[in-house]
Amino acid sequence: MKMIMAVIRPEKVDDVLNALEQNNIPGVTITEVLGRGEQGGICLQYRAGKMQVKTLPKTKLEIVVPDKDVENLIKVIREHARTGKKGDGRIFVLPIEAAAWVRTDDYITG
Amino acid sequence: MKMIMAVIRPEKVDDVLNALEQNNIPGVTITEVLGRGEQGGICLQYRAGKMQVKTLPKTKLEIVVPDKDVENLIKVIREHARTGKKGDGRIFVLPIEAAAWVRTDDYITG
Amino acid sequence: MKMIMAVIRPEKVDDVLNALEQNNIPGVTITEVLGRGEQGGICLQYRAGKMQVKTLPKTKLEIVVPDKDVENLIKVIREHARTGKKGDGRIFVLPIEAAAWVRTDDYITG
Amino acid sequence: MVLDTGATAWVLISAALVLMMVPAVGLFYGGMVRKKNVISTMMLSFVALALGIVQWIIIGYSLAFGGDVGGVIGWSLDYIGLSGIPLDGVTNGIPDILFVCFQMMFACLALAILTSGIAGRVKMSSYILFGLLWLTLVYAPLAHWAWGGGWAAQLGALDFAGGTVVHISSGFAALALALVIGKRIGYGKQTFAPHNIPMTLIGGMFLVVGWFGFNAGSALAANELAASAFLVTAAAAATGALTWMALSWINGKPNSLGFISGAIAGLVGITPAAGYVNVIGALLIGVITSMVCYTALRWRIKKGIDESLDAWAIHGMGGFAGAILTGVFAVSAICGVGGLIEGNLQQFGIQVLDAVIAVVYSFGVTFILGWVINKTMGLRVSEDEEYIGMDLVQHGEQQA
Amino acid sequence: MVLDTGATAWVLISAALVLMMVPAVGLFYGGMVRKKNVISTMMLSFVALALGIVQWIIIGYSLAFGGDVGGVIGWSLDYIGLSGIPLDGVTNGIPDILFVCFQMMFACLALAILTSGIAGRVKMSSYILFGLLWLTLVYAPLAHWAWGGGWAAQLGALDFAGGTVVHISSGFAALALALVIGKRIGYGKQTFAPHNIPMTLIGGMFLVVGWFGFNAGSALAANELAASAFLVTAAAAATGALTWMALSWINGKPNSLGFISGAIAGLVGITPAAGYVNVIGALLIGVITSMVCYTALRWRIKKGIDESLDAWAIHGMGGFAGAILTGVFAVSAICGVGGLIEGNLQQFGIQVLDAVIAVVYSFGVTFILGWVINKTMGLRVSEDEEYIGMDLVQHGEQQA
Amino acid sequence: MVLDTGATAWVLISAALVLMMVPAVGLFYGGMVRKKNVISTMMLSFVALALGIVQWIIIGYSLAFGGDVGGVIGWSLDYIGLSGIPLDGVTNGIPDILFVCFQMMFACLALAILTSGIAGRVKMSSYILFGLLWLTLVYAPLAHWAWGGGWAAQLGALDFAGGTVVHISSGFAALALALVIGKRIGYGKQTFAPHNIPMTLIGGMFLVVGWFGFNAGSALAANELAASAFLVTAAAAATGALTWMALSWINGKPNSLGFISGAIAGLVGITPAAGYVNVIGALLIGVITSMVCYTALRWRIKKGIDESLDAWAIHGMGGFAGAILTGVFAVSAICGVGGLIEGNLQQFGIQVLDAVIAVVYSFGVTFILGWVINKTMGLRVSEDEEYIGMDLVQHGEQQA
Ligand SMILES: Nc1ncnc2c1ncn2[C@@H]1O[C@H](COP(=O)(O)OP(=O)(O)O)[C@@H](O)[C@H]1O
Ligand SMILES: Nc1ncnc2c1ncn2[C@@H]1O[C@H](COP(=O)(O)OP(=O)(O)O)[C@@H](O)[C@H]1O
Ligand SMILES: Nc1ncnc2c1ncn2[C@@H]1O[C@H](COP(=O)(O)OP(=O)(O)O)[C@@H](O)[C@H]1O
Repeated sequence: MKMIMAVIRPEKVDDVLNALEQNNIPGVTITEVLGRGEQGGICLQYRAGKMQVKTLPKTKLEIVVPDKDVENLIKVIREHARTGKKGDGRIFVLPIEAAAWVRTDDYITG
Repeated sequence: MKMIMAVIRPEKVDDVLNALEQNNIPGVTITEVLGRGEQGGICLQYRAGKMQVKTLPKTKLEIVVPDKDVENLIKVIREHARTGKKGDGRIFVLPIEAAAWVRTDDYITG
Repeated sequence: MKMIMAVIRPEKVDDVLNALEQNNIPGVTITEVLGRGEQGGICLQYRAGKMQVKTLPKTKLEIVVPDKDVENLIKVIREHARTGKKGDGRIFVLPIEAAAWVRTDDYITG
Repeated sequence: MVLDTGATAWVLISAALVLMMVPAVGLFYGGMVRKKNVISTMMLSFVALALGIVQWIIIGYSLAFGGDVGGVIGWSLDYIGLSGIPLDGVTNGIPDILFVCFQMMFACLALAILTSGIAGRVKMSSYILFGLLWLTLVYAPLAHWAWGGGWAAQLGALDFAGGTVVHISSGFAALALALVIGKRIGYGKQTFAPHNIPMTLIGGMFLVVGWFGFNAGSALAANELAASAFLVTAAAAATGALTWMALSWINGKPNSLGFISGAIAGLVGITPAAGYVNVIGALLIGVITSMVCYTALRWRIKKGIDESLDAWAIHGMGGFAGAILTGVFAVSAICGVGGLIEGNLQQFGIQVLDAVIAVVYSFGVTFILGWVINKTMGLRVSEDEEYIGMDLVQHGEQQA
Repeated sequence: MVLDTGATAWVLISAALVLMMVPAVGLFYGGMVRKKNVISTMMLSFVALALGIVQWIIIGYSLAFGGDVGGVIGWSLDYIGLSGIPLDGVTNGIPDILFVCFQMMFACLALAILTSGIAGRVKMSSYILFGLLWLTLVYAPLAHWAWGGGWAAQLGALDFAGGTVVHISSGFAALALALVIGKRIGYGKQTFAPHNIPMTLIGGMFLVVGWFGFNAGSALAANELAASAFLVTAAAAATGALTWMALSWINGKPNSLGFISGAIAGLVGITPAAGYVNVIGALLIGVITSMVCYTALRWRIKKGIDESLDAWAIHGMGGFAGAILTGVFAVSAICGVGGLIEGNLQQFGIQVLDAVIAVVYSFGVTFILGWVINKTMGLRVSEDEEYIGMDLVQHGEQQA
Repeated sequence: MVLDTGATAWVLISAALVLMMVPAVGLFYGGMVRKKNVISTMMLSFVALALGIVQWIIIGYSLAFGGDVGGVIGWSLDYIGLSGIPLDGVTNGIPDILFVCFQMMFACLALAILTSGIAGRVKMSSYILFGLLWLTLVYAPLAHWAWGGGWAAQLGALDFAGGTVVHISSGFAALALALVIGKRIGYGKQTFAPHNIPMTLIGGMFLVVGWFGFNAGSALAANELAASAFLVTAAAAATGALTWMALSWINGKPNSLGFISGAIAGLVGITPAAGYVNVIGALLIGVITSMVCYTALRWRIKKGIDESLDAWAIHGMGGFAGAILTGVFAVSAICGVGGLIEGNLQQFGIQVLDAVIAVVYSFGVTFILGWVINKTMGLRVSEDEEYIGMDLVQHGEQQA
């Protein structure tokens, strides 16, 4: 198994989630994050002070799938999260050694 | 070392945390997430519009432990997070190559 | 590639982010988390009830870099996140098998 | 009768202040529940406002302030729909219609307070039905007894701004309903940490502000009595808050929820007394009521009763303490009737009697009413739905 | 003329209540936008308050309440900067200066409401220019027509508290601006879920509370009329809320945003009628206006028009419905003029005419004004900036 | 003396509005601190309200408004515990007891404002002791000087609503305390970004609303003067906000915290002048005070002084500017005394003198008081505790 960690635009999340479901990949864990890629910095300002901030709100999806589904999964995410502008996001693939259920005693490896 | 990533019911977090401590596994990082498993969709509605949303609040625990503790850790989580109903959650095991401390220069691998 | 997952003090995040940029490591994903390390428990209290809580707000940084940058990255984080007190945080190194972009069709492995 | 524009202005704004308290209860409660139930908990109070207004116009006012029927209820056909209240009617300087409005808000508030006992598990449809019936069967009679010429008024029971009518009634109703509907799943086993304490503090802030309309507005005039009610209200809120803070400090830490709970306890305690006691009495009422409520709250937790947001401990027991303390600290120089400290045992007895009967009536009728609705249409959502959370299940909404 | 201190007290606090509504609109709207735009959305209302005050002092009051010029506009040189208004001038019991203040808040509120159509994409600089011009070219004339002795007043059109002046004007202006500025990027394709519903509920709570100053304060006196306006306002808010809840329940779930939207719809509907109808009329106005607004909102969504926070559906269409319903339910026993139900077809016609002209004028002039500003300095931020969010781009701030 | 019900109604609601400002300060400040300190920061203001009420009843009122002792302090034994104030005493149309209540809220507010200097690091127990002593040693004398017949009043210094008494006193006290307690750990090195800007905007909104009770209520009557105070308050708030917005725009972006800070700066500036200037003067006072405060705030940041939430820059320096500007813009047609623009150099001199002495007194006594408490029981929590956060450490609570 692999875990796909995708950091995408918050506006695109629903689109991606629907697409995943239609592709029979229902399981997903979603986290609101702040991210910085190659994009330039933005200047924050409070009352009369100033500070540089360079992070923007993003949404992180973590999806565990069998190895064979990885390719298709990345394709689906790209299709539905892409706008073609800077800030579209990144996808990382992590190895997963085992997966278990809490409700049952199921436990699968590999 | 392994990282155990467990996604469980928010209501069960305190129980699990206490149990972990009693099992001498104090270290943990906790994130509020939204999750979707095999459960069906729920329909959100704003003013007079409608939209399908299928994610529910969950809590993600990330716990790094030596390889030998993995089995017991999963057992403890299951014991304290299980209700027997849909939505109890998932546990994933990820490999960790190294762990370091910020306060000291300690660095361990494997 | 590796993913560096660092859990540090919220107050130190800006420092670390600036330092990373100066070291040409702009990409980072940031999550607000609660954490528990070896530190003792704190007692929460609501109205007249009581409960033990042992987690404190931390910030988690996830940074994907080529293998060769890992060492330097850890050094930089340590330098800018260290106060020398309990609670400074932890750094974990995870393997990454592949990285993709959403905006383009780039895909790199290893 | 001649209109007093100053009194009218003051009661107008007081009515708006009491109105503000109704959603403020929702805010106050909303911060204390889990995140998955915050919208739903706020809605219980918001809906109470809408239901209360409609019920009051249609029948509530008639039952509470219509012609007395045997000391137990009011009834005037021409009050139904408020049709028979003349636009230019004026009593004691304020328009009759304004009195209707002011009283209307009290009914709404009482209903909002009692949602403490059912938050996080009640079905909206059952709540709506329950609310309408509760206002009719419990609130309206109690209002009639105290202020509409019922037996308590005839007996001379003192309840300046609604310690019995609003707080005992809603607090004990919350307890009764909590017993009928049962504990939230996992209560006692899981954590039920408040998800947003600042929200509760903001709600508490507007409850406190609104209370000055509640108490000083109950003078129904802009005069020395209103000013005195204002002063004693502030005094009791302050000592109530500081007392609870001290108690929680002794037992741990001076937490903010305790502080604001103490303020509200003090306010509940001074409510029935606001027009009858002096500032020293008020300071003491704040202290004593806060101690009573603190003790009640700890007892409730120890007993494992899931009266979830402590309307019983604070409003119910605080109202009970306040009603009796009114009979202790009443000053004849202010209101013509002295309390126990002036040796007036009789007034003290009347106060105790009034409070006890209100407790029994509100608890009993609410219990039966809740029980019947529970048996017929069901008060509670399913277990699955409760797990998912009321916001999503009942309202299709979610707080991120 | 002799000062009535009670009336003065009531109008003073009413002015403060209406002032409170202006930032409350910001809160109400702020909860409904995405998190990256919450500060910016609140700021649009906050800035409206500051702009409106300055504009009103300098020229707005003169245009609205100066000497009538041909029925279409006011003008009094000595009202410029309010220099010629005597400190001790008193009219109908309240200081002239207080009337200026009370009316000032209405102008600010109208500007805040219309930001619904441009939230999440408007450039702050263009908004400021637009705001000043809109108050001058759209709001001031409408206020003059209804209350400053303009043609509508001469014709006998009834608008007690600003259904036409505040709600039709701002609601249809929001629609016009939304059409000029265009949809938010991704509208109809992505989710635009409200980021903080409790924030919207809190904003709504203060809108509701403030509305009692708005409507009952418009009596400009603390008397039976103010009390009656208070009562009918509560009645319409309640039935408006319950009606929307019922409608959304039939079509899905009784969501809280619908409930509060319905309350506001009811309040908008009763605004022009508050001094002219009885409580039965008010209950019906709440029901009908809520249905109208609900239908309008669904129609807007179906049409894919991004009038983002529904000022048009609720304030525009609600104000339109209210203006006409005033002509239906007016009771001659209350205000000397009866409506359609008393067989007064003429008043009904006047109301329709007044509402239609206000719609056309506000929509038309706003559209042109927005179009010109859009063509010259540009109304909208760049696409990149819109993606990043207005809070960061316009204000350099961020809500975590 | 005969009671004026209109004036009484207005001062009653004004007292409630000022009361509302006290927790609103907590909200305003609470949004600007880090998340781990939000509850604690709110609590400082909430506790200020409770402490202030009790202190005022027991001794504060006597010290401020008791019989004058040598121009420096008041003292009337029968004001202790308010025992000697007759329930039916009426002065200038309002009940004496109401005057007590109204003034009480000012004391609470001043204490809340000064917590700016110690937020995020003060020990609750030390704060409570400090608060009681500060109200007694600093606030009460200043109130006596200006309004209780002390030397400033005898000299003819003008302070309509408390520019000197409330704002200079609390602002400079905040500075003194900040210097005594020292910077927060990491100040200047780490980020101290506001954790919740909308919360601060909401707090600001209620400060602005409450200010109309503060200023227009200080007329202690519902008349032309109150109306005028209302108008000039709105005017100065508006230009204050717009000026700060312009300044921050020139130097970067028009941020919302700057906008609301400017509004408050304008309000502080107009506070001492509200009963003495006309609308043109008010517009200018808003502009000038906002510029003064903006400059002071930037200077403070540059100097690295951790007066954390800028009570000094905004209330202290704004109050100072306002006191002097009152001596510039006072209009004899309004209040019988002209300012510098009418050539009255003497009044200008009195204003400067009054302001300077207030600055010196408040800063000096607060510094000594803080220093003594710091040396004895310690003002500050331990470094570890500060790291963990005040909410957990002091209150055992946490905002998720
Ligand atoms: N090297 C990296 N490690 C971890 N997260 C990254 C990395 N690079 C990018 N990200 C995440 O992906 C998001 C999108 O990155 P990118 O597409 O470069 O967009 P942008 O630079 O415009 O934000 C970032 O905001 C960040 O959260
Ligand atoms: N394949 C997966 N990848 C990532 N997270 C998952 C996956 N499957 C489940 N999860 C996480 O586990 C949670 C619980 O899943 P599950 O027990 O199936 O419950 P349910 O479907 O009732 O939510 C989900 O909400 C989600 O956060
Ligand atoms: N074994 C672990 N697994 C996952 N996260 C950990 C582990 N140990 C520590 N952490 C994270 O690192 C943070 C800092 O840990 P540590 O430096 O021990 O500080 P402290 O115990 O004072 O919080 C913790 O709050 C937690 O989020």
